[in-house]
Amino acid sequence: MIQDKDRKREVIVKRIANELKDGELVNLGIGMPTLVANYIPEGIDILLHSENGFVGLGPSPKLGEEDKDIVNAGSQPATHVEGAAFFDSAMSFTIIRGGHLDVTVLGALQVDQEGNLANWMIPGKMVPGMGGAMDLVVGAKKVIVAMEHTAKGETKILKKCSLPLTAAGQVDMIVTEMGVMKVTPKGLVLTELAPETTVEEVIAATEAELIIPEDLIPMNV
Amino acid sequence: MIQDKDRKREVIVKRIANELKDGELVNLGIGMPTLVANYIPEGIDILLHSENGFVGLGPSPKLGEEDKDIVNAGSQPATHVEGAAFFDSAMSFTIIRGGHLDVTVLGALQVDQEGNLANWMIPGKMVPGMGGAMDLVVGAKKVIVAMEHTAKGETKILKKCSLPLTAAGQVDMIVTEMGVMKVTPKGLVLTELAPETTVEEVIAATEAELIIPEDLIPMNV
Amino acid sequence: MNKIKTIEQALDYIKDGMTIAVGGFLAVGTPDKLIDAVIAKGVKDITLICNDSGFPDRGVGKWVVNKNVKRVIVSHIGTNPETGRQMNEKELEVELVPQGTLAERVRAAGAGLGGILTPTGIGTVVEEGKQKLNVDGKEYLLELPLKADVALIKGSIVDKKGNIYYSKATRNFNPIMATSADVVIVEAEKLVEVGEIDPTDVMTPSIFVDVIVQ
Amino acid sequence: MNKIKTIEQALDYIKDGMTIAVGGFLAVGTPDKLIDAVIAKGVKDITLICNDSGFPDRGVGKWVVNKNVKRVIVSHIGTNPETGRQMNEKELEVELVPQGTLAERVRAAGAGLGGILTPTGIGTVVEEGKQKLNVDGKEYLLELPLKADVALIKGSIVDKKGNIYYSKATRNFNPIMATSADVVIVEAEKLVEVGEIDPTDVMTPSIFVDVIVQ
Repeated sequence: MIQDKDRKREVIVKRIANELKDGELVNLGIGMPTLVANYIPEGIDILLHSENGFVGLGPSPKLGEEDKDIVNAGSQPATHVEGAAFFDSAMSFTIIRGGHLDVTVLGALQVDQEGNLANWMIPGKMVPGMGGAMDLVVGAKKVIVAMEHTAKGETKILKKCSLPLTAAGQVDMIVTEMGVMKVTPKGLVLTELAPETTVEEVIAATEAELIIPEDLIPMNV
Repeated sequence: MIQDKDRKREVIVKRIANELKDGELVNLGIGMPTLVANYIPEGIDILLHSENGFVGLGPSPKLGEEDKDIVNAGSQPATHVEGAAFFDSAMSFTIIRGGHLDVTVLGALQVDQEGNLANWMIPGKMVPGMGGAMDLVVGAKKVIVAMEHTAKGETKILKKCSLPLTAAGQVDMIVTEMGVMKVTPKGLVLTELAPETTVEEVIAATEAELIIPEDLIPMNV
Repeated sequence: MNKIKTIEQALDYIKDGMTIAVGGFLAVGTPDKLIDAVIAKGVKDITLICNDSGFPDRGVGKWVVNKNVKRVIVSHIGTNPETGRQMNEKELEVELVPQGTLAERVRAAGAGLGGILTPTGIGTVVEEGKQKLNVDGKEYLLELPLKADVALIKGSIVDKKGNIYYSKATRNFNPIMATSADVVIVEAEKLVEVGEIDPTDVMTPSIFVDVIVQ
Repeated sequence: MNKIKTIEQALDYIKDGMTIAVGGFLAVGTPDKLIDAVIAKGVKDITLICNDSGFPDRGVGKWVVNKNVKRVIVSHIGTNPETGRQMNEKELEVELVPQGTLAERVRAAGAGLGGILTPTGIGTVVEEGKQKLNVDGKEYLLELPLKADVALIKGSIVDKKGNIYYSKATRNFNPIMATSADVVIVEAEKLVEVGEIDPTDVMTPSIFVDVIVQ
């Protein structure tokens, strides 16, 4: 079981980067998902979508080279790659909701074995709002959850989410520092096992019923 | 009663031109309505909307000065005025349907005293299609019908349209060579009388019940 | 990912019986070379989504004359007498859609909407067979998305990644059609290097475009 | 028709209790001078339609801090802790709307649509109190138009007739908000003569704009 915080993150985002295919349009949520951009394999040319209104999000600008009119969806200074395109919010969500976005990667508070996702509020506590998350999860062709397997020792992968949902039954894949899980019609399948991790550890850290297939393979990182 | 074809047209389009106010956005239908543009009073600055995707339609280009990328909604070579804006068809009808168009002027096969309009098909005969007419009539703040009062001796202003409707109850004003009629909650009111025309002639040429007010005035041409 | 193909290669995407959305408004902003190529290939039974059925010798009207279409979904057929003739002879199905409704139905397909409510068509034959909804005391028709298998688009300036700029009145239905189809083929009037179109001026982002022809 | 006014004159259009749509995304593309002027005037009980509630010291977030708003209709409040605090203390009503749904609801108001059907929010609290429709076997929420009394817009380049060009990522909700209000006030970063913006590059046609300030 990986213990180091940075190593956990690295395993998660590296695995997700390896999932992306040449030519895909990808939206990376705020926080850990953003880091996926740093691990895209060579030869794989993806385009990043930014909810606030463009495709072709580039790396952060150097200090002093910021353009006040280019920011990412988190309002941080950003750049665009060559061949980018800016547009309004209606077009931004036409792309998302209309099925033109290949992959969305986002964090979660909870996920469950039916592919339900909760990531936008904790009643009575934190209510940041859903932003574009509900549209992203409903609209993207592939929904990948990037998160640590547990929070404060509690599992985040449940039989049934208890927090208000972001969307019902839309998650395709969960990537944690313990492995890769896929939501299938039969249930949640552990398809890949993280380095330094045992199946028993994953099962112990998961409330959801995990299907362990015979062809379980090491995590592709 | 005006008999001359050209004089009829002139009276109709001149009267409609006098109806337009400074700063208004106006859509002129194909045919006679187009001629309204030639009679806009001095000092009145209107903007013309073209369904195919712009505001700021200008006069026809001189021979040899056509721009293949600028046509009007009838696919004829056109020009644009300074301060024009091109856009796509969704925006074109956002303007129309969303109540941003001040006036639409169009021809009719039939109009009735309830403000119903029929101008897009004659079953079994001519079916050009409605094009943008249904949206224009539903969306414009003021709907003005420009037409000759009769066709082949038959009235075009009826108690009830018999042809398939373009829209129900949307017409505000009918301008013919015999006068100006307004659709009101009480019925169809003859508000202005054309030159060389008597009230009796208008009534005789109209099937609809015409309300003749005491303050009937000469047509503003 | 090289999207630049020959017209012959592009035609591989176009099969008999497909629903094809075509940009342009009365043959302005229409991809003429693709129109001609479809005729040359002899594609049959197309369901055409377009603003209009063009003219007998211009735009998508040629498909009507050449019997490539079995059904047209358009707002206007008045400029192509052959469409009316075939309709009356029952050789061609014609679905007439108000132009603004057509734009919204195509856009809805592209935007993942299940439909839109429009006041246009209330009290007319357009409402036949459609669900009516009352919102805030006003009646609306529920109009459903119009999705296509392939969209044929004309771009004034296209970069090699597929970003499109439409000049003046050639834009019309092109950017909407480009969102609504599984495969989008753009005919470039002018093909330029990536980066030559200012990202702010792009009207159809490259991500919608699958094939570029010249 | 001279649309160019002083900010003071523009404020005459803004009254207590109005619904105001404001462009911008996390304070980028937001008309800052107009935001500040509304605070200086002390306008009260605003219902705000915006992508988000900004930051405490940037964008529409200042209205929250200064108690100009009684209700916000936004997709996100996470960057302005004061919004959350006032919501929890019941000092402020907050309606959270998914961002894509917000864009479509505002657009629907501008486009004269009675509503749109979206799959977003199905199976979540967003569906509470809303009509669900089944189209082709798939469930959708009927989402209704969001109309405003006034829209406050930021334009990168504005001509004296009111045509607007938005630079890069400042566009976001601005052009949609500009269609949705009875009165539209644009704050021009750069004001130019009519004709200086290429008609093909105009993003909000002048016909939507009532007042231009600098």
